[in-house]
Amino acid sequence: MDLTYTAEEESFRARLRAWLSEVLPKLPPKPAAADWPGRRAYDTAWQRMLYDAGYAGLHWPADAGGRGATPTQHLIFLEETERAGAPYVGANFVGLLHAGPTVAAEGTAEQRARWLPPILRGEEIWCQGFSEPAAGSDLAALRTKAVRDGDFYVVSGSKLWTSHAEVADWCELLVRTNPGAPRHRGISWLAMPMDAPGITVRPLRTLAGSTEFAEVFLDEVRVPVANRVGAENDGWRVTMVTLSFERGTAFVGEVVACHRVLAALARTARGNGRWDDAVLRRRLGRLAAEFAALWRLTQWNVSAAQAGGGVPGVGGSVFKLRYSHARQELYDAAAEVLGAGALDADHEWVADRLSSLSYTIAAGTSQIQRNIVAERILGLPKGR
Amino acid sequence: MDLTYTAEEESFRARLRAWLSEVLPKLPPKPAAADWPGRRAYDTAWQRMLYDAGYAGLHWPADAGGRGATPTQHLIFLEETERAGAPYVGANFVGLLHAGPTVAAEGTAEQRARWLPPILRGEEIWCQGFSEPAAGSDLAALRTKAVRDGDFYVVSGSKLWTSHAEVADWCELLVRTNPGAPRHRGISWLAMPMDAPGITVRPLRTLAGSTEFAEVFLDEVRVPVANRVGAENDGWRVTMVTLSFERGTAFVGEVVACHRVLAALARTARGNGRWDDAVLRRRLGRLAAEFAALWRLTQWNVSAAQAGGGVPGVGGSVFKLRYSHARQELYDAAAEVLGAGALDADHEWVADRLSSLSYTIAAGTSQIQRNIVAERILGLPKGR
Amino acid sequence: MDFQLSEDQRALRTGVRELLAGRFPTERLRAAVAAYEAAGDGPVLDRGLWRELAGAGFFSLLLPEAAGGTGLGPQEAVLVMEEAGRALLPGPLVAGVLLAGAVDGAATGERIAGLCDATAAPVLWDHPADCDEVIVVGADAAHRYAAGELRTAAVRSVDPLTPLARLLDGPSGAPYAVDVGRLRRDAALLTAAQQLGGAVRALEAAVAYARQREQFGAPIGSFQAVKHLCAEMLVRVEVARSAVYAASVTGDPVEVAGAKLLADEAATGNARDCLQVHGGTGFTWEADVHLALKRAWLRAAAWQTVADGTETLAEALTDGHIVL
Amino acid sequence: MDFQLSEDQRALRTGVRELLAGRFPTERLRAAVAAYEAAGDGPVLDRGLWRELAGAGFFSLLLPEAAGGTGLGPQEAVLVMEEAGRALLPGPLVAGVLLAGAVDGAATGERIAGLCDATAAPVLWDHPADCDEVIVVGADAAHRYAAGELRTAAVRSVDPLTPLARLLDGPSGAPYAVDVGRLRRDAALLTAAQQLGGAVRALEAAVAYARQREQFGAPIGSFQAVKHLCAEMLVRVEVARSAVYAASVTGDPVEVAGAKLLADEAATGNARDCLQVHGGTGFTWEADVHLALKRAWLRAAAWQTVADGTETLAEALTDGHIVL
Repeated sequence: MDLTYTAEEESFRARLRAWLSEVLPKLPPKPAAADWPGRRAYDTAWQRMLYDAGYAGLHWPADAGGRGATPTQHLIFLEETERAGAPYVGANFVGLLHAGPTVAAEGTAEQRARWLPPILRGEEIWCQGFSEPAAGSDLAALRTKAVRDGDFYVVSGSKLWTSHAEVADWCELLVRTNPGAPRHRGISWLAMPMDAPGITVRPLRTLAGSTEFAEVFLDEVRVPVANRVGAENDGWRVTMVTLSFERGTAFVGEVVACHRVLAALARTARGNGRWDDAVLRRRLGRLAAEFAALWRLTQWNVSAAQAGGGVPGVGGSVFKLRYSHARQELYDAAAEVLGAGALDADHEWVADRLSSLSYTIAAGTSQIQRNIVAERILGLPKGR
Repeated sequence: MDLTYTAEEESFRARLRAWLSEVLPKLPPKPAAADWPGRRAYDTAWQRMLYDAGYAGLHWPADAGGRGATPTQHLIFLEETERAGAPYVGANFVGLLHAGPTVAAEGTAEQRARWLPPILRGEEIWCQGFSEPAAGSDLAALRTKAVRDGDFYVVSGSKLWTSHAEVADWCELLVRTNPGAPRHRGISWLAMPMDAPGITVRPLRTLAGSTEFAEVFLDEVRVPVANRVGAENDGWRVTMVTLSFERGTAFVGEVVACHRVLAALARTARGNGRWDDAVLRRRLGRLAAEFAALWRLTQWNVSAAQAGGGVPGVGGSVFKLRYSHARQELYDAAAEVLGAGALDADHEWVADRLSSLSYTIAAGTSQIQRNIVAERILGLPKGR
Repeated sequence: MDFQLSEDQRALRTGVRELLAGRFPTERLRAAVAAYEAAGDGPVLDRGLWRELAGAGFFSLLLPEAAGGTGLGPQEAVLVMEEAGRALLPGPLVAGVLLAGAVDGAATGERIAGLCDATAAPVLWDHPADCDEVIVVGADAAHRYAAGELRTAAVRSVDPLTPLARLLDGPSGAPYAVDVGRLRRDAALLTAAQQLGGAVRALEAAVAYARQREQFGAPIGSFQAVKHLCAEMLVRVEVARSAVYAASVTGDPVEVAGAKLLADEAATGNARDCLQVHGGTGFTWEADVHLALKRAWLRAAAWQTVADGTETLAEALTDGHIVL
Repeated sequence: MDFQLSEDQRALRTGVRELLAGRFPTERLRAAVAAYEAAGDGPVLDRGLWRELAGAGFFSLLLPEAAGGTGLGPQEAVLVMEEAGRALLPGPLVAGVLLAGAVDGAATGERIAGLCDATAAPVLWDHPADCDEVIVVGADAAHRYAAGELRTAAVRSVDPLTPLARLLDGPSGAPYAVDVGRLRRDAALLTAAQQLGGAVRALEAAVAYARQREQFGAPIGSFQAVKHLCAEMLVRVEVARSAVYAASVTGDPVEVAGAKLLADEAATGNARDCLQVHGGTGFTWEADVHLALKRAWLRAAAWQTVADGTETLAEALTDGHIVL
């Protein structure tokens, strides 16, 4: 068990820090939250800077245009960019972290050549069309259908919780190509151009008041068969293979951010006198233990992935269960620190508190995660 | 909504108090916990005193030899006896609170005449033979079988968690009389004399180190058919009818006792300095709110029963869920008050802490209670 | 002892529930949200609705009949506030009930009075642009202000049905002669009653959704994980209800403290669990699930915090002040 | 960075696990319980087993090779203590490891040394009749006593594998020169490691029972209510494990404080949930489920309480002492 970084890792970190300290001060101001074209431009410009500096697709394999970095290097990258306050992956998220790796793993040579370089250079943005109104926790219940018509699929249905749909060039889309087959066996994965006729994007307002997501309505959208990745009706496997690429780095930036918020809570509480409340103070102390342990668990998972064993705990379900709960507790504690000030929606912590409400729901509710842990790790029987 | 007691209720309370203050000082010393014959003698002597003073079977209907008291009077009785430190119902529990009411409701005139008066006079003790090793939460899975042989049932099997089996005269026994019928339809209710040949009682040691319960092994025990209450194969209904007699008074004494313990915790914490710990102090304050509310909920349920509507929350499942959890929290708080002293098994609170571990398990686990609440009160679908 | 609703109380509850279902259905709830978002710092309350509520006796509950009131008591006020909480009815309702006898026109709904807890930090005033008058209540004394007399800073409220402003000055102006302890106790009790109603709303919404929403080929309410969340929501409601109703009967300040504590827990806990049962749907603005949570947060911060409530109760424990 | 067990560490863990499975199986566990119950205030430890453990290197883990030790470090000590905790091995193990270099015969198991935390109230000494020597550790200083030198009062221990006595006198006798802060830190770390092992034991027992026990026609482990209890038990284990292992690597006292806190939570929480999964069966003495809970309580009270741990961590938050 070694928690020190190798000389190579430390030199990677040092180069990255030097580069960040050089480029970050020159960044343009952040666009407003509702300015989607502005956000796209800002996020893709940052991706282009990463590309030019050799950091684009850090964790992608070299033969996909990436840098083939180790999970530890990826951890260092995410840790340092978060600490330095660098832009988030933002609009590049789906391309870099899901659609791109899917194409890299399962696409043909042509598909890789067409789609991967623009992602790395920040030229094309992807969004994700997986969830549907009736297919949330139960994703395999998806109904959006694709009917073959010559060299095209004709796609109709609707998708939910699609980020960046307004400004995306492509959508990685799960569709039902064989309604007669067992649920998991009739699904295909398509790359849908977002400028195709028949696509309507409706912003979806969240309880935080913002419109970070959209609904996407598909009315006989024609998608070339050549845009299918993997075999017809094999889309479920294609998607799951990619999801299993988790190398333990999914929450690196977020855990670093939580530590920063926690330290700020302590400072604020010292300042406004609430630190004298032993109940609140020890609650913050308890959270310090929690996030320290979650950082160590992150390092454990990253090391396991690096050793080739994959991430323990079925690709991070164990981590996500604890982290999502801890993050909600963090913002409940923030509300205690703020007192009545926690009713001010303009306070950053209040906005983040609202966002944190989704953590036990999005990307698999805690209930679903507990099923996964119990059945796939502990081997408890399926069924009830 | 009226929380004051009527003049009649107050006079009932005053008479009871006067009687208790007169008789309690004259009681003999309590027998040791392991002295079962002594405990039987002590408990039945107390029952005889209640009988002579007109308090026996307070809540039983008059035509069963009881006093036909209202639920409120029963609440007052339980509250005052607990406050005064009177003996617990002890060995008379099953007779007075379950087997007796079952016979009263479902027995023939002969059965009532035979079994009820000795219960009220403290002459005969009953125990309960319901649970089995493979039938705990799922009581209807019971396997103890009774085969008809002329005027007798020949009973073989084993029962678990039977209190006072060593000193009981009778056992209310659930047996399977029709193995071919659906689970709930092949069960009968028998009164088994505990001196019948073929009965072996083995004390069952609990995690608290005591032997409050026993296993009862039945090897071809002959029970007269005349001892069956209700029709053959109708025992499940017979038992459930009795269980539904809950009038909200099940935990009156326990809630009063919890209040007393809580006040003692506060006094002790003041004395040993732990009261200065705001975390512990507020935890005790929180528990004060909890037990005050549970007392009010008790009064609510008793009033509802008195108004004829039965106890809300499916006969107390709602109450039990909260109470059993609160009582465990109470003793966890006690451990905090005691500090390292919580490791001394001879301390009353430590022994009670161990006993309290059964509260979320016995008489229906919290998991089963939540199913009941969700399905029978909230109307959520059965099934998974 | 008869700790059950009387016939009249049952009828009152049913009447209020029906009144609110008719006068403040979901469309008007949403209109109220939109009004806040459109208002900037301006008024948002529907004065017509306010007068209708007054006409139905909402604000004259505690006024003696001689003063034009209904002559009812805290028990009835608590039942009405519970229903208001269940409907997520916006506005300074607690002030409406408690100041009906003190502020001209408050009982009839012609004028709107506000109450503001000055022991909070920061001091927040709800519905500042709607109030014609406001009583600012400190720990020991209260002061009375006409609208516009107070310097305030705008606050964007987390609850889109309750605009807020922050008071910039300490207490000054006309003293308002009142038993402050009693006023604070009553405000806490009526706030607790609204929290109870909010907890009921969240429970009902969760159960309705769990019955109807299907995943994995079955209603999600058939899965134990969802079932047990709902069961615990009901437990919170029933425990809080006993505490709030009993506190309305006894008026004991320690019992009120406990009731507020448990009602706050029920309201926030149930709103959180309701959101969890709704999954992604609950995270949308349109689903209205968030409104109960935000209102619960707002009310939990008013008139008694968890810290204050638990300290009050702890002190009572050693005082020998026995609620039971 | 390579935060995984090395080959040698894996082999050590397997070796210790197998050793304990052979030398301290369930029958010996039960014999140890019976020994305590029969002993009155007398000794209960199996000296033969103790020497066997010493022979396997249990107590010389942290001794340099020059001093006859294995020359291993805190990481290995933590792995061994985890396995000991998983086996519910009784005895003053922490003292055995930490005092092997200071007390003659401790490393070889010929003599048994004890450690006693004098900051607790009351001050409890475990295995008093078994120890040949004991170090009593206060907040700033430690004292050394031979067996029989200390006045004690008998205490009936809640943990039937760990006899206790209460110290009657304050610190006196021969001072023991040691870095007390370091000793306390190491004792907390090794105790945390045992708690981690206890949490693992409870998880394994719960899962095994949930797979095998049938009710309502199915293994209870197929019901979500049971499934989700077990899942959260695993989560507690994994989080505590990361914290304990990392603390053994860094030796940072704040990280040790966090590890002890999380391991205590995992051990007590898992033992409680294991009992709940077992239902009535778990409530019996014979099922052994209670042993893990009682031991968890005992260890949670030793070397760092929740209050002390959370205060240490809170202080570190404002000190800018960043663990991450």
